[in-house]
Amino acid sequence: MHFSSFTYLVRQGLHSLRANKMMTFASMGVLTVCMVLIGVAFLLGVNIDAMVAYMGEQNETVVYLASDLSEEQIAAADAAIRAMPEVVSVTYVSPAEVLQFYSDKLVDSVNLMKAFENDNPFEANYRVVLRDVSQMAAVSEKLRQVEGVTKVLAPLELSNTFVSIQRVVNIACYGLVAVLAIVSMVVVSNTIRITVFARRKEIGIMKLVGATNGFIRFPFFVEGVTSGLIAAAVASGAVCGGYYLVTLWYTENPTTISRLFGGSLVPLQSVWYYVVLGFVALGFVLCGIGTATSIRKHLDV
Amino acid sequence: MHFSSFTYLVRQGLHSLRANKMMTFASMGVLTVCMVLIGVAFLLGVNIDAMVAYMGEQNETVVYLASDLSEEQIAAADAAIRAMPEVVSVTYVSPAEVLQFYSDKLVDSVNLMKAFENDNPFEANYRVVLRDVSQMAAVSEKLRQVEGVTKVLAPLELSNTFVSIQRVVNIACYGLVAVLAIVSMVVVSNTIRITVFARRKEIGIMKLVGATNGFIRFPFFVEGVTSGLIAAAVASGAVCGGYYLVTLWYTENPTTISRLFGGSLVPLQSVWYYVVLGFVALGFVLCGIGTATSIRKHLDV
Amino acid sequence: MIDFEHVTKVYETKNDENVALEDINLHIEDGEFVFVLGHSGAGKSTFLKLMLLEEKCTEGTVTINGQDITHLKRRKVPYMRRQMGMVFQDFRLIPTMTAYENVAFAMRVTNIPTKQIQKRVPYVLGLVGLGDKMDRVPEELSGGEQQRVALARALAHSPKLIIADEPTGNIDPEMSFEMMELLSAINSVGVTVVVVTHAHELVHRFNKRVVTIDHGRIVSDTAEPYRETGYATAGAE
Amino acid sequence: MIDFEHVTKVYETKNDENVALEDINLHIEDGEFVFVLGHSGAGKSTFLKLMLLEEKCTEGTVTINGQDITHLKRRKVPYMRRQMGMVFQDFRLIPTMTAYENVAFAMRVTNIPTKQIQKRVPYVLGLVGLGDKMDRVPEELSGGEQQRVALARALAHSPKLIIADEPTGNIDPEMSFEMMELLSAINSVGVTVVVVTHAHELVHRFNKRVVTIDHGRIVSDTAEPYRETGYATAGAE
Ligand SMILES: Nc1ncnc2c1ncn2[C@@H]1O[C@H](COP(=O)(O)OP(=O)(O)OP(=O)(O)O)[C@@H](O)[C@H]1O
Ligand SMILES: Nc1ncnc2c1ncn2[C@@H]1O[C@H](COP(=O)(O)OP(=O)(O)OP(=O)(O)O)[C@@H](O)[C@H]1O
Ligand SMILES: [Mg+2]
Ligand SMILES: [Mg+2]
Repeated sequence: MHFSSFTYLVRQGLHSLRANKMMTFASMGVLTVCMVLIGVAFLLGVNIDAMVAYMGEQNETVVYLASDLSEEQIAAADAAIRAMPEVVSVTYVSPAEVLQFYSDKLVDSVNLMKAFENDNPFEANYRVVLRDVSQMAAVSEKLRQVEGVTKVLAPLELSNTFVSIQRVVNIACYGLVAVLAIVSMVVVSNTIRITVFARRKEIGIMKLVGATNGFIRFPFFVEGVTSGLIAAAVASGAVCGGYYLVTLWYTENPTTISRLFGGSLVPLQSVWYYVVLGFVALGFVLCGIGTATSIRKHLDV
Repeated sequence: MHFSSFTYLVRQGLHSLRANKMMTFASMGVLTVCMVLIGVAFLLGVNIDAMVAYMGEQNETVVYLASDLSEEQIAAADAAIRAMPEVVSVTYVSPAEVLQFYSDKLVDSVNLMKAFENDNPFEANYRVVLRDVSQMAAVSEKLRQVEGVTKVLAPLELSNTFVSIQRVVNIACYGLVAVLAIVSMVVVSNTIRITVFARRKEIGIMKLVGATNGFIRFPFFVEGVTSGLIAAAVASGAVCGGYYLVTLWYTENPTTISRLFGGSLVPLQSVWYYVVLGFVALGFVLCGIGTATSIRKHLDV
Repeated sequence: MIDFEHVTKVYETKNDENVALEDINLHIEDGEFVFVLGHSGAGKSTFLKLMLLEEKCTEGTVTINGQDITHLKRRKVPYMRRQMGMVFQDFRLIPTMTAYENVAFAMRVTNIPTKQIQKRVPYVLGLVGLGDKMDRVPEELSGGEQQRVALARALAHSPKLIIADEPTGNIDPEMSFEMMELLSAINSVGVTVVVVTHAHELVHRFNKRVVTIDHGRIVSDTAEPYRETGYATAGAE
Repeated sequence: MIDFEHVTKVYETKNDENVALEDINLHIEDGEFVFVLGHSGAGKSTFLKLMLLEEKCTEGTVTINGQDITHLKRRKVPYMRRQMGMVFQDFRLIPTMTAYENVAFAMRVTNIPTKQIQKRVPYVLGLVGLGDKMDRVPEELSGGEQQRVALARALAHSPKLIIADEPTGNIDPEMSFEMMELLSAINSVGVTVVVVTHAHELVHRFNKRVVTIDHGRIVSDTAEPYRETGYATAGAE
């Protein structure tokens, strides 16, 4: 292709964007709305994911040490546990603290404190928090191997449930994004098909005047890509702007539940590029390629 | 309008449905996809709602009776509690059972059973399950008024959290349905606008030949309604059929989580009419009125 | 009765203003047959479009049957149009309708009973020689055939006024003559006919009133039978 | 050099089959000027459409410049079309492009350098008398003006073969004559010209070869200068 042809065809595409204002506007609207929907679903997914992950961080495995260890042995066990890379934090709980905990719990029924005042039957233990709940089974096995450890109480059932909840949430959220993306493709490609259909006469004329398929397709492609990118820009603005306001509001209006999940949303800074890049890619692929392919069947003249 | 005109216009509408096959098909596709999306969101909402409600049914308020009551007094209190309309079930738990419960719980640490063998310090209590968690505060007040009751332990904080989770889930699900409905409106009305735009010349010709606006609009309306209803039929079939398969699969493949939520989905029988009616209404309103209104601006000839 | 009083039509385009008609004064009696001649771009079609209210005049008033159509209420426009039959220069057939349906549509609009439509449509299509092509959509007809469908549509509902914009531009001379005779016959039963044409030999033959427009102005008007003017025969020989 | 050998074209419509051309045999030499006459619906446009491959013939072969275009590979079709310039009966201007852009488009297609296009487009539009209306979209032009833009587009890229389907149907006789002279002048420098027309007085004047089609068959062909045949003058006089 000559360079002058290239610039001509690009200008041609931009020109017909303006010339078919109404159609451009309507199909761009459809695309923008679809993108916003996908964006919202994505941000929802990211946040639910983060919340679930936050809850996962609240896991606690209880490790009991034998009561007859020497100070060195305790220090060694302590060090060994703390050295594990999967472990986020380790808290030592003394027998007195355990007793206190249970007596607080049963304060309405019995006075445990008094019952065991002199003879505390509880054992000291370590509360170990794991980075990743799904590793709980493996890590508790490792903990059991540490010298001096007598018993490891890992909430394995809970962790299993949690892991499968996480999987479900993940599938649901990103599945939703995928479904919405597919829906958008259907909707946008149908919209494009209509707009191209409405211009089939124009395409036929071009063919009869001796234009090759590529010559006709290219301006349509430029037109499609441009409107796709405009839609991406508008949708990015709307989604990111809206999300920013939501994060602000969320942090400033804490509720019982929101506190339960860490109190703040995933900040805009760490997600905006996914959103923008996704939209640009979507706009490019859907509109550009969609337009270029849907004119194909009108090119048989 | 004459009757012959009426039938003519209806036939006219159906005719142009066929004559503009490609456009009809594309815009019907867009509508169908939007409807399916809304339907899926709705069914998701209904089920999450049901699951949350199921979890709400697991609530438990503990009511303690004074230990010095006569048998008649106990029977009276028992009857009073059971008579409350908000209460679903009442379970009597004897002091021995309470001791058993705690000693099971602490079996690894201390032998409570042995410690309190002869002198059980726990009190008997009633475990009351409420129909509606959100009434917990009111009901526990009522329970406190019952003669012989010394203490009511209602998990009020939990119930509050639960109620707000329920509200959030409700808002999220039906909000999603509403958002999708609005999105569909934008998308479908834009699609319709394009199809009408592509036929503006036809509309102009009709006007120049002396047709009144109503005369032109009516066949478009018929066309819109018909394609709306076809889309509704297709979407209803897809959503209800798909949902039926999902419910079957769900019941036949129980998982830890699904068991947590009652093990089965809301049956198709109790939701299909919402889906079908919703779709029909949507198809009618969106397509019929959408078409009729979007031709307006082309009628100024 | 058609009355143009000081009618001016200015088209506004992106770059310039374009005076298509300037200070037109014309009176056409009921039952007259008027040829409108003029160069390409002289303003003939604009002149016809003003009668149909397809375009609104910038200045002046157009009166048809005593009704000032320049100030007509919007919802009365369709009823005004039904009294006319227009053959458009570019035919303007509805592409999704067959020839039959196109003609029938113009009759439906005026609430003519179905029975009558079913009889009349084949009749008028027969008149223009398309009795055997009624079920074709415009795309499947030749240029001249499309033009004749447009003519049939204009006649179908028996309007009081027929306006034809170059109705024989795509038709061979023989058939053009037949079509013009058809219009003449319709005129002879009292219908007013206004025809824009470039077929000067037809104008010669039919000895009717000729209005010549040039650069948006009426430069000649023969209420008397057709006389040869300098312009009208310039290219005809 | 154009060759039609036993060419038949049958249109299939929903209800019936329609033989538009039947066993056409015709040879046109390079540099010839041929008028094609015939009744409305005779098959003239179909005849031209076969040369442009807008329609494919049902039987027979069409050869242009020694190339059998009926069996041309799909991707070679555009290059074949570029050697021609076609004026369509219904103009076929691109509605979103101005007159200038419409003409320029046909040149762009053939990879003519921008500089040359910028010079040539105003020139050809000037030739058809539209030098001052280049920036109007078709909708803002009169019927005859649109037709002249279509003519300008056909000339612009200096094709070897010009095919014109009633190129003066919407133009006044004076200007029609000018346009035909333009085509004649182009022909005189070696370009083959095939013109379908109903303007018999033009055919009279221009003393060229005349092919007459009737009901899909060639009923007369004068390789010699134009002679009056029974049909050709039937409606003209
Ligand atoms: N696409 C089509 N489908 C079916 N029939 C067609 C089609 N195009 C043309 N015809 C028919 O073929 C015949 C020849 O048509 P064609 O357009 O070649 O006529 P023409 O000689 O150009 O006539 P005119 O002078 O009216 O333009 C006509 O009877 C017409 O009805
Ligand atoms: N919509 C429009 N916008 C701008 N200018 C227009 C418009 N329509 C027509 N014109 C211009 O107005 C003038 C008169 O146009 P009109 O269509 O009335 O000519 P005409 O006499 O019918 O010509 P023809 O014989 O070529 O059809 C022309 O110069 C034309 O370019
Ligand atoms: Mg005109
Ligand atoms: Mg033709």
